[in-house]
Amino acid sequence: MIVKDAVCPFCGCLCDDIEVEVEGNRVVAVTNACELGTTKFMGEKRLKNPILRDGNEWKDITYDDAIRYAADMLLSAERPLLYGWSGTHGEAQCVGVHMAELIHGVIDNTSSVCHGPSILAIQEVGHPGCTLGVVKNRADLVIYWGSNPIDAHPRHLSRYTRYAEGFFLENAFRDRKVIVVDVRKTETANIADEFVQIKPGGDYAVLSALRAIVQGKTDTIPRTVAGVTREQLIRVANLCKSAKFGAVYFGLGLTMTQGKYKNIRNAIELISELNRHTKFTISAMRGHYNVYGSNEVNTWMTGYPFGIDFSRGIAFYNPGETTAVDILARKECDAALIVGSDPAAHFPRKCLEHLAEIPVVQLDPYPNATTAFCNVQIPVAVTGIDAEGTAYRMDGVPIRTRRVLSTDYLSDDEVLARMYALMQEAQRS
Amino acid sequence: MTELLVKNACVIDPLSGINGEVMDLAIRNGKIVEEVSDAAEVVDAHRMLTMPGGVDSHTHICGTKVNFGRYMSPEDMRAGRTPRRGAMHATSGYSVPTTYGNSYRYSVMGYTTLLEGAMAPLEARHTHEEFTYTPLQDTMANTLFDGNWGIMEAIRDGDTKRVAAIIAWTLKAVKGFAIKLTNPGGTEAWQWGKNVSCIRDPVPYFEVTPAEIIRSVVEANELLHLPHSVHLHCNNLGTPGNYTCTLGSMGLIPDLNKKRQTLYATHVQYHAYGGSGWKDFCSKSEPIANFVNMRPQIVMDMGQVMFGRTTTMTADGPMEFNLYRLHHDKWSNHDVELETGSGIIPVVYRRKNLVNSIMWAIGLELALLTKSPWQCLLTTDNPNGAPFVKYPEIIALLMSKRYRDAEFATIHPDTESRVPLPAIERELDWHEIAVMTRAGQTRALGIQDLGKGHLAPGADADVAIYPFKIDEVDPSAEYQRVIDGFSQTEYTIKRGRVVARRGECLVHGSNATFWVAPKVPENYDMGKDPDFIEKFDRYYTVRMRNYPVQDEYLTRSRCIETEAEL
Amino acid sequence: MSFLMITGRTVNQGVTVENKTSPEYAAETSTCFMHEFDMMELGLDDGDAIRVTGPCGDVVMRAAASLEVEMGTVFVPYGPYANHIVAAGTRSTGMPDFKSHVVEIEPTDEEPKLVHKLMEDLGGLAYDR
Amino acid sequence: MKVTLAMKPVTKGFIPIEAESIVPKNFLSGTDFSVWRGNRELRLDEAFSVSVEGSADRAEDVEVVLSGDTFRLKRVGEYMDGGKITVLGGIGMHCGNFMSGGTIEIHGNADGWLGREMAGGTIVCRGDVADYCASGYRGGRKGMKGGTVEVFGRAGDFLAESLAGGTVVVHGDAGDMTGAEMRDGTLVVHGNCSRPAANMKGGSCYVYGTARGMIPTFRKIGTVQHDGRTFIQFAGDLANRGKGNLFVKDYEYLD
Repeated sequence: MIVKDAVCPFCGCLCDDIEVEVEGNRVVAVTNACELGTTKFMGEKRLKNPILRDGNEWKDITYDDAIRYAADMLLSAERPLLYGWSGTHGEAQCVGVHMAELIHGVIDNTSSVCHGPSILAIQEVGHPGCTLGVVKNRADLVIYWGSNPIDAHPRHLSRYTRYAEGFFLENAFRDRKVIVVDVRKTETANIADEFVQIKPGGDYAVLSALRAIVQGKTDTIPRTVAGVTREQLIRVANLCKSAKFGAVYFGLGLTMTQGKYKNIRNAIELISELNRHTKFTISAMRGHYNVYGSNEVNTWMTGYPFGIDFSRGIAFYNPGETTAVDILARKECDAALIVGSDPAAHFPRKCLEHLAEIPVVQLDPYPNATTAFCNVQIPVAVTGIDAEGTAYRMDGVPIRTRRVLSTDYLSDDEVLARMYALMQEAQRS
Repeated sequence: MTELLVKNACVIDPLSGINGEVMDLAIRNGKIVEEVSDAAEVVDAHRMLTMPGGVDSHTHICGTKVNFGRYMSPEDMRAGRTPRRGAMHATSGYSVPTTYGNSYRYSVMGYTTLLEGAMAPLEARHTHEEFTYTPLQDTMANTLFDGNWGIMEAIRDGDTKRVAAIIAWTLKAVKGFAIKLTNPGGTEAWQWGKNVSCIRDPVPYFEVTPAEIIRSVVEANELLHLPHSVHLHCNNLGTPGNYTCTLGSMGLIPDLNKKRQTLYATHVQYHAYGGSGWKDFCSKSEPIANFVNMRPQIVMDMGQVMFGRTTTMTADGPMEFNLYRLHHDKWSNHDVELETGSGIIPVVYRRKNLVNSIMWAIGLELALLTKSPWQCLLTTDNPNGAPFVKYPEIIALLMSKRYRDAEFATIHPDTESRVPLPAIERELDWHEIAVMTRAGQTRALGIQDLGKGHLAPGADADVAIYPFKIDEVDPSAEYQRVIDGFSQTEYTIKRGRVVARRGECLVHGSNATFWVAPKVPENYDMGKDPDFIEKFDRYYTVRMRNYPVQDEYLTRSRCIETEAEL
Repeated sequence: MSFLMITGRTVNQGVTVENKTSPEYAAETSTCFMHEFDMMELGLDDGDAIRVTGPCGDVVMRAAASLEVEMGTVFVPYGPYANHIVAAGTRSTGMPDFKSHVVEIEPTDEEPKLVHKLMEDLGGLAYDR
Repeated sequence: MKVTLAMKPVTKGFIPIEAESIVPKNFLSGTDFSVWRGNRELRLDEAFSVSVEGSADRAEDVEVVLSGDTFRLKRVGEYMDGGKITVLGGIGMHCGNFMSGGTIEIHGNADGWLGREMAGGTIVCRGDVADYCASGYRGGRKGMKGGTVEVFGRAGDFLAESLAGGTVVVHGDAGDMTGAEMRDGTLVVHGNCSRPAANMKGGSCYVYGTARGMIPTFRKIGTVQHDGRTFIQFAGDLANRGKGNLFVKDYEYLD
């Protein structure tokens, strides 16, 4: 059987043109997907049933017992942390928010360690953006800033920019200029028409300089700014101003370096300034396939995109205080539920030391690094493979993933709904 | 079988011709019936004002841009936070509350049906997801066609039937309710950073004018026999002197429908400006209202501005950019491929600001100068002019000259020479308010036959009971009582259940979403049209098969099938 | 020698990220990409083990020459090895300094640990069925 | 009236306690109020040994003294409008938020967001302050609008972010993005700091030491004398059409 137009549940590109060949309820071939997506569709080695850590051993337990364990753990906690959410679909994220609200916990998603800083910047100055198709059809200038799509979003270039056909471009490959700005000469830099190499930590200064140059204030700019010559800055500013439609895609090169969200704020302010001259947009290269969805769901349900603390009943938001890394590193939580992410692989060690000290339940199809810190892990269906649900692409376009396999695994939202029901029952009595 | 009897209700139900009659309302299984058994639960209304549930025919509550308004405004969120309590979930926000915040606050004011004013088809799924979390109102979505490539190409080819066919396919695919045109042509031009100046200015590349878009889409709307008319946000919103453009747009509209208007012009306050710039900015509510008074084919809503902080959000991207250049605060913009766009900025309307004061006056003037309340409905274009929680104050302003004068004394002193408001004596009565807040909306939306907006047997039992008796309140003098009365119902009943009582929402509820599915002949089915399919595959970034909104997104689906004349 | 350590995504990291117990994932995320002159300075060949010491401790990785990194800078794919030495401070933004850590690098005879072992060192219990 | 609150030994890990009720005014009507540890409500005397000496009829005459392990205690002095709070040790996040009058004196270190969105009054911290001292809230509106914050130790990153009024003085070094987005008021750093006054619109920022990573979009005006020293004066931030003044002893670009 071949499933057409399947949706790839790997990165924020959320490519929806994947063909998956299934034989005997196994994926045997994947067409159109990149290497990352293909491997995900072909994934094996799933955990077969829930497991419980008993001293220095792992024991198999039933779903009922595992779900009960999780509900009890969350109900008795004084400051539970519900973290992850980017690797699951919106329906599950909604249950997660209701849970956090019910037990007065903290709910945070992986954007706090990817584009959380971008959100903080947007909250200061807004966000001139667009859907990916607008860029594909119009952009004659694309800038990748601190992002490396060849490694992180392999089809971004072919579906939306460098190699994509565009309605308003006669010969898209020739007529579209690509500028790459980075501290490393990445593979993406190799396919650029212009590469701007910045000294590490210098993005903010370069962005400020570009803003001034776009306004015509070139005199005060030093001869070099963070390793970039004034001549190159002026050339880049002119390329931007003379473009008919420019698009900036930025990545973690801006969010994870000094200044964090101030880098993105500066980039957005540059783009707002450029809109006085021509049309320009800027967008984040979101990582997980549904990390943007977790921001959307959290926002319509709580008012905030991530890092929401319900300890006092009302929603309190303060990234840096109510975000997972800070809470774990400061040992401020006493239980953790992990869904759709693997913090043990992606958080600094100090956070893991606290995870080792508190009860942890994880929902994940596979054994991963976080498994080692779990008291209970509950295997679930993989959204986009054996479960369907809503995911939001990096540009905010919501797409329903398709189910390509049928397995007996419960989906995240089914497991969470059962936990939530137990918790509601306990609170009533 | 569940039965409810509302006794001693002082009913104003304009669509049923009832005006202040004390009567009982019998309800069975969510519908109004002739009578119920003795076993029915009884609610005694004690002769309090009872009306069909409120209907908001133009509000922004769900979907991509609304959520982005929340996303970018943590400072707005902390202004209105409540914890989980009883059946109510936690809420946050003032001008763009969370979905639960919207739903509870509307319900407490007696509103039971809401129309989201602008939904981009590509992102429709998002709107429907948020509808699911708006549990206490029935919902429907205006669907944006202002910059639709397929439609502009069909118009250029002079093929109105193809325009209708594309609209039919899209509405059905995205489960939309009606056609919305926001700054027609302007949103496409904005994807190049440009705009159209008025209705005769051609759209870059497509070479069709806003006038042609409006005319063709209005005709297509009638070919499809849609319940609602075209819902138009005119070109040139917010610019001094734009009233001529508004009159020009309205002048394009023939009278094509016997049951309802042919054009719904939204938030007309923003389109009734005189002057050649901000220096001589003034009200042109009179020519607009006079024009509408002579044209039964046009219905408008106020788009009233109230003073204070709010967030503006619209599909009109270029207008938001201009606002950003005035305020230099946060600015978000979101263009949608092949379809439309949107923009968002926060604003503060100040009494001490002359332009803001004039805007405030214009909305009221439109309502007071339009003779028939059926032709000028009460809105703030929530949250653009003000958050909807200001509706009770607007009602009081319309009912009390004394209140208007008291407020007028607090605004910019130069306003007087720029607006006709101080000379207007008219005070609206309870019946007119009922028309402007439910009956008029219902007729304009064309949902009367679906059992909305009235209380005759067979109707959905959506009822609002306000905690005062109309014969004991003099709205002209006691305007504070009017404000308080409309701010919080004694009972809000939705589909036969009491959902809100004295400010508390009592049940979780689940809404129904209304959408249209026009039936078109095989040769007009765009799902099978090779040219349509090819363009879709080449220029959209979502596969055509993944575009339609699946049934899973509508918890309670109310599909309206129509027979298209193609 | 001191280096600026930048962490980031690689295709191989992405390909193996759903299978974190695999040797391929361990191999990819324990690779420290360096400029060849820096490697010469330290007397390193491709694949040699190095001890990388950061603000929060040290971890053993393997060096690999790369044309993408500048002298004085090293690049390590996201994962448990880099995170073993990254500080948890976020400057109150929620985001650690994943792309700006000064580390010391020296050759070593030790082998990189398995992911399991890293987790157990921090108090976890590996699951390897 | 003097109220002494000695923190009882912590029983449950490091879960922070939120104590916005600890404001001098509240003690005029007794000590019967709550604090919160995570999601659990505690009576004040469950968290503290409480002793009250003397009496008072106005907040100005109330001094609250906090002792013990108070570094996890958040929101002390929130919305305070008069009186005095003395913290003998360190204090947790959000101390003195929205404060409009009175004095807070901290003998140890203060955690993040000390004096956030403060409108008046005085905060003195004898130790170091963490990030976002005298800053605004997420969303980038006005930060501190009035009053005085004086820090004798070092300050973290984002010191006085979006400063809109009042005076902030740090005697030690400050971190990165010092005075970012400031629009009014005065910020003085006696030590060194990184990238001061980035994107500033207005106000005055003095750096008595070295400005590292100097933002390239400030225009050099010349040298001026201030406080008996010579400073180099800059105008900016030009990227933001800013009209602020930045005075530094010396500076280094990241060139």
